[in-house]
Amino acid sequence: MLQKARTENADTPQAPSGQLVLTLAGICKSFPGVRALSDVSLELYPGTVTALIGENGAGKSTLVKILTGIYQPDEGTIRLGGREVFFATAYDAHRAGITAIHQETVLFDELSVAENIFLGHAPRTRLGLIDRARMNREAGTVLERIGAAIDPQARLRDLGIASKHLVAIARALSVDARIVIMDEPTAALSHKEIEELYELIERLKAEGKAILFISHKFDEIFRIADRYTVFRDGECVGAGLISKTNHDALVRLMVGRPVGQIFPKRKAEIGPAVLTVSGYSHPTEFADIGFELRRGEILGFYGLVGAGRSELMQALFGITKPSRGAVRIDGEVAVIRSPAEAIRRGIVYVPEERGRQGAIAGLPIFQNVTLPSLSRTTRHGFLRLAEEFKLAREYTSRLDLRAASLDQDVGTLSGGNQQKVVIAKWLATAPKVIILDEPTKGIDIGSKAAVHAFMSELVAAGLSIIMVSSEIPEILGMSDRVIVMREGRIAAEFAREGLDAETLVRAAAGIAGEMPPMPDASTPAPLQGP
Amino acid sequence: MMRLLKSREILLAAAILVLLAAIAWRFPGFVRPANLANVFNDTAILIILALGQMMVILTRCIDLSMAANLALCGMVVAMLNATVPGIPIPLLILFGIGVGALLGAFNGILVWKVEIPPIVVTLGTLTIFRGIIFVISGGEWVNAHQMSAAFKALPRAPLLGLPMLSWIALAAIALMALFITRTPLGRAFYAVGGNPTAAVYTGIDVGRTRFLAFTLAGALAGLSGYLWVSRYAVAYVDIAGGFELDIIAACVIGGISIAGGIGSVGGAVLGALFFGVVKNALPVIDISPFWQLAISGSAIILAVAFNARAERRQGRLILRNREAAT
Amino acid sequence: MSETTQRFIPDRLESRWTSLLKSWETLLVAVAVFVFVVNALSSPYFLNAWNLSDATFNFTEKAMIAMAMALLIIAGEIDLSVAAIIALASTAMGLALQYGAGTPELVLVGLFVGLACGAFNGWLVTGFGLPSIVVTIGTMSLFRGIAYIILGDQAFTGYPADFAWFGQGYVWWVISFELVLFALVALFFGVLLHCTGFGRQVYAIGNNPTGALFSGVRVARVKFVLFLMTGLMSGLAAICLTARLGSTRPSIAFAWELEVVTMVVLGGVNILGGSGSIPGVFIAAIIMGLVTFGFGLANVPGIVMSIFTGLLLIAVIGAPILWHRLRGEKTLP
Amino acid sequence: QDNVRIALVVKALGIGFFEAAHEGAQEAAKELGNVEVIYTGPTDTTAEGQIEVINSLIAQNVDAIAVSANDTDALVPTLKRAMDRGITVISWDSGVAPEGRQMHLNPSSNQLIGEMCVKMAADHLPEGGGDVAILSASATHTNQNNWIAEMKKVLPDYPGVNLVTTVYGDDLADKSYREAQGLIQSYPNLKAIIAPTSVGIVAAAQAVTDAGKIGEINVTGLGLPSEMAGHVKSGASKSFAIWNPIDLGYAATMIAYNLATGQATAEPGAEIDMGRVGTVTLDENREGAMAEPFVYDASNIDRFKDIF
Ligand SMILES: Nc1ncnc2c1ncn2[C@@H]1O[C@H](COP(=O)(O)OP(=O)(O)OP(=O)(O)O)[C@@H](O)[C@H]1O
Ligand SMILES: Nc1ncnc2c1ncn2[C@@H]1O[C@H](COP(=O)(O)OP(=O)(O)OP(=O)(O)O)[C@@H](O)[C@H]1O
Ligand SMILES: [Mg+2]
Ligand SMILES: [Mg+2]
Repeated sequence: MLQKARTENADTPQAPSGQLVLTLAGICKSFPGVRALSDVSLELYPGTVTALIGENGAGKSTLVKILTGIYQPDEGTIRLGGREVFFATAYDAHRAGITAIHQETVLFDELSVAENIFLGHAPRTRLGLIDRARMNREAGTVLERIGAAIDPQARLRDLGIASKHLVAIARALSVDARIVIMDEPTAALSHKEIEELYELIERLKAEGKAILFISHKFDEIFRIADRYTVFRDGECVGAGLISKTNHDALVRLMVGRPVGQIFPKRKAEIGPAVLTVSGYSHPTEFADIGFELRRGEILGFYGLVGAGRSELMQALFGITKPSRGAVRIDGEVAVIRSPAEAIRRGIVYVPEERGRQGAIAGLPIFQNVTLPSLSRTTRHGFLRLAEEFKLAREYTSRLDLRAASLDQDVGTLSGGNQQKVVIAKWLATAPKVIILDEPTKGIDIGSKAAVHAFMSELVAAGLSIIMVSSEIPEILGMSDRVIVMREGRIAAEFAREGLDAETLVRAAAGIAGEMPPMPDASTPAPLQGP
Repeated sequence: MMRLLKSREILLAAAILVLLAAIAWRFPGFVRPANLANVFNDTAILIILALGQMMVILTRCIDLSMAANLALCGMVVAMLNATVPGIPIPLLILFGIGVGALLGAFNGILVWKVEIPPIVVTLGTLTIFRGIIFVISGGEWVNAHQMSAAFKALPRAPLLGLPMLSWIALAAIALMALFITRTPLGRAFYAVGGNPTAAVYTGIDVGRTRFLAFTLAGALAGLSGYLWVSRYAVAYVDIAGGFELDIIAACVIGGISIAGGIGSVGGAVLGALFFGVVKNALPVIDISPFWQLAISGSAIILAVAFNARAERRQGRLILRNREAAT
Repeated sequence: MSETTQRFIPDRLESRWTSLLKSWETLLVAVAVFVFVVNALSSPYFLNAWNLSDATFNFTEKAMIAMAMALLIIAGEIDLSVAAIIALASTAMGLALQYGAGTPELVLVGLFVGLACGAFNGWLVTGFGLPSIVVTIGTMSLFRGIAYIILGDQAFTGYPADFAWFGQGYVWWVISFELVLFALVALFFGVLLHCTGFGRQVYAIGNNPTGALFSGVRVARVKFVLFLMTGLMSGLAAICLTARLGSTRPSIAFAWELEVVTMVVLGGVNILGGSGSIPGVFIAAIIMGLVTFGFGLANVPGIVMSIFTGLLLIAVIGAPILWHRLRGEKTLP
Repeated sequence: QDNVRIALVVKALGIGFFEAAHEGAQEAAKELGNVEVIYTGPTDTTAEGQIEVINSLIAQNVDAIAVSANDTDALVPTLKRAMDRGITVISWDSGVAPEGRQMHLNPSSNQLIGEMCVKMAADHLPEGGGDVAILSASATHTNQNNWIAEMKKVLPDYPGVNLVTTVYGDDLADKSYREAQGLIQSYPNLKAIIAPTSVGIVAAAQAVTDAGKIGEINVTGLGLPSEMAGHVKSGASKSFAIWNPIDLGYAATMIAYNLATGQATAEPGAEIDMGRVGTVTLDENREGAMAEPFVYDASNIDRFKDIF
């Protein structure tokens, strides 16, 4: 049932000239107002990792959805091993041997880990009932294979975010597929898990699978991919062997222009403390947090996924209630009970979960942007549309948003462009302190540079930034100071000068360098809450 | 996690026991086994309907038309029995179930193929079904004397000390438990309600699953239709009027999340029983009938608040070594 | 290949008039005109100012509640206890009458009880984070139950003559007070929803409550206010209905909640929250009034009429979806 | 000559009793010749529903409205408006407050009905009397409440009858059934249930049958022969009473016709012709009674069960 090494068709990855597994030709797909894919072609070879890269909204995820039967192409053909196929549903694609780790989590909180992995293809008893024992056993095997220590009988909702991602990966690998698609699989994983994923990909390659790998992280593309295909604005603008290209060339293909400096940190004048936090604690999520943020400073927060950074930031923003501690803004004690109050005091938070906490799908772009600033765009409580469009245009154009119109539903934008709308929304409130939680997660390299440049601009203009990030280069490149959190506490604080990646990782993982236990509960969570 | 899963049902069972104890204090006769069996028998139809509604709610839908469906099926079998008394009762029951399934499928088709929100569909069919009863019956009642003896006897027939009605409910509970926990379709209900987008990605046809949930719920409503009219020995347009909200209340008291994806057969049954005990006990312990409505309303609110408390997420508990927290 | 990637993004793709023409409200107006014409052709009694005026009494009270309910449903909540609030408010007015209250006091009592019930619903929903559909199924029994406890098998009668004006009076010629009140209520809610920041927040909450919270919208407070307003409108409807009936029974306004919800949904409000408009609900109220009146003139039994209301609901909601489908615009999960 | 259009407005459509009344109205119409009967009513027994129906009748400018009201007071304003527009308004069966109608036709006098109910219960009590309970319809039904009041008035004349409680089944079969069940369990000494409602009496008889208490508890009250035939045969109900609903519909139509065509005026003391049923004399409240209730038992049930 599980993957046995299928040596019979395991061509060596260095010679992908073998039989094509999958050929896409002339694929077109339109959504109302958007041409997501036009005349796209793609080839996948056995035992080969093909990287698919492109800016946000280039059409990568759309292609994945077409390959997995979730969308149907308007035009074009899909050939599997030379035979033309049509996938009417996800089940068809699944049966044809295509499996995918999607960009969105495809999981069910109320079901057990094993059920999540085997939903739709669970082993049955002779009576046609689900064979639970076998299902749990096999789930255990798959999880082991990807090196995840997760109890197959645990309920998914009791797992941490990283473990959930591992379950999603296990789900994709639970079928004997010829083609494995990974849409930004490392976005939510920490250092250690990413390393394990790379090893897994190597093994899959050795087994002769064809792998389509989507990522915005260039370092990993160069590390694991053999071939590449670049999309720009729904078109295929280039393809070839990774070994025959380099970083700059790829970026140029992708963006259509050379990208400037990646971390254009400008020297900003560091002023007096704007935000002072002391003895800040929460009953269960973080304790004894104390730090100072100064005017014109970028303060980086590093930590492993689930270290409690987001919880802390959300408390500062008035979402969760802290139990103890004080916050001072410009030296004045501030009690922040709600986001509305935080905004009034000049603190804003760009959340990590874009879909749920950030963008408001269903509302047009301009209304998303003006939502926190309604007091400025209304007069006596009445809306003034012209003002709203003006404000929205001003900030979205600074972030180079790609959209058909300003009254387009935000939900129809690609992930990266949604993030731009969310950032624009906060900038429009003219804040003093911006908390950016994973600001460039899932953002393409061009926009990333734009966001970074923008951050520099902001601090130069006298704002202060707290940047939560799990990406070491970003932390190192952008921060003036770095605070490392571990298990809800501040583990270390570093100045930027002389800081290196290894120090950071060690601090985040625990001094001795040994890896801490996974911070999520794969063991049963205690019944009683606070 | 087994503990967590079970705790909600255990809490509810405890609440029911406390309730029974309180009633026993005022009226000891109420907790005699014979009377408790009676209460169960009285709640049997609500239980069957709650099981149907549970499936629908699990898929993040809602069926407001179940009571009207019941009434229509009840009228159809009663009229059939009155005009052709010779039809064997099992056949008649099957026919009722079939009609119910058909009506449920009509809801389901509108939800699946036309993608109208379920609450709107069933708000519409609720009135349509009632109207159809009026049209086919001409507004006339089918009374006890028009029904055949066998027709009325079945739910009352005792077997091992319990009436058939109770046995039918018990069988429905057992089959449903097996179906929900051990079949792919049963699990698909949870998937579809828990995360519909993800369900599409896993190859589950969300619409079709919902359609099946509605159809099965309709079938159960059809069964209840026969049980209802034979038990109360009368069929008319308004039977079980307003019952749709009772069914939903029972499910919600049983911890079935109205947002879909959460709930269990045990919960649905206990929720219905809770409701049944409250409704049955009031007249028995001689509380003024004018208090009934207010008391059952408060019970719903309390039960829901209680459930929500139990279900509230306890945070992520990042700080595990709390001794260091001081 | 073009060096500058700064693109211009237009405000809108189509003009506001085009989108208005394609809107739900246009469809509803067409349906309303159709129903009006059919009625006028099929009954000689239809085109009569007094009769049309009488017909408005059939829906004005429900429609007032529907206006507030529309906002509540757009915000992703629902209130099934509105009819029970009417019963409780009416009972409270009757009680006040027993203690010698005059017309102004009666009105105040009605409005206050409506507000209080709304506050109770709002408190349960926002304070405890309970799902409103369930909470209000509970309070529906509770509120009406209290009315039953107070009144039992009795009735309050003998409301003062000037109080009756709220339910039976005319402002000008055939234009009744209730109709004027309804128009004012509709205007108020229309402006509130479509022209103010508050209305914008209502839409935001309906589309994504978490996102709205993270955007600084005081979600709980907005929802609480919406429950208050729905309660207040129920209190207002209770005043009109009590004045119109001249008496209070605990069974007053029985089962109105589903009719109010039907009206709101027919008006194009998405039952799942996030979209809808007051003009839509306004026209839907009128359509329902016209349909009931038309069938009434033909002496069609109410229950047969309900078949058509049900079909109308499904058809009006389903038709545009099917139409989009046929044009190949597949909706995505 | 134009047809006289008489609207017979009932509490709710679909109730056997009112269907029978409709039959009587048709009979009267046929007899009178130039009468068109509009039989209508709301879907469920609410005052608001009846008001909607009456509004549309006013709009059609009918000649007369004869209504069996769901609420004594709530219909008054609407019916007043009907009278203002020149429509003859009478109530029958279940009345409207005097200012809302020209006259009211009681099926029988409330006093007679109340007495009859208690008498039927007392007749079949065992030696030494016993507990008796009332199972009524909705707490808001005028006529039910009047009858219960009359029953309570005559209780002192029947020392054996110990009235323990009144419960309400809302004219819903299941609720009435459950209420009856509650009575049986709460009052071990219960000997009779009086249900002055056709829905309640059937449900109570069924509950007694299911509890195996036939012979022990007697169900009586007001019911329809067609619906009660089985229970009389089984012994769950020894006897029950009802007036003839066909006659009632017939009489109401006759009166409405006579008033609408000016052949009679509704004023205290007036005698109004009701065709084959006789004449009715109005009291100072402009109310009159049609006839005495008729008692049905095993001896005569078969004759009537197919009629209504
Ligand atoms: N359901 C949809 N309805 C309308 N437009 C859509 C839909 N899904 C995608 N699009 C549009 O199609 C284009 C391609 O989106 P897609 O999600 O494939 O981008 P992507 O390359 O995966 O971007 P990212 O790197 O941000 O994930 C975008 O312009 C997006 O707005
Ligand atoms: N077990 C979980 N279930 C649901 N959501 C989770 C879980 N774990 C983490 N999350 C979500 O992921 C986010 C990360 O939470 P947290 O603040 O604890 O970690 P962090 O240190 O910020 O890590 P990171 O931001 O890198 O994920 C939170 O917003 C939280 O909602
Ligand atoms: Mg993507
Ligand atoms: Mg985080």
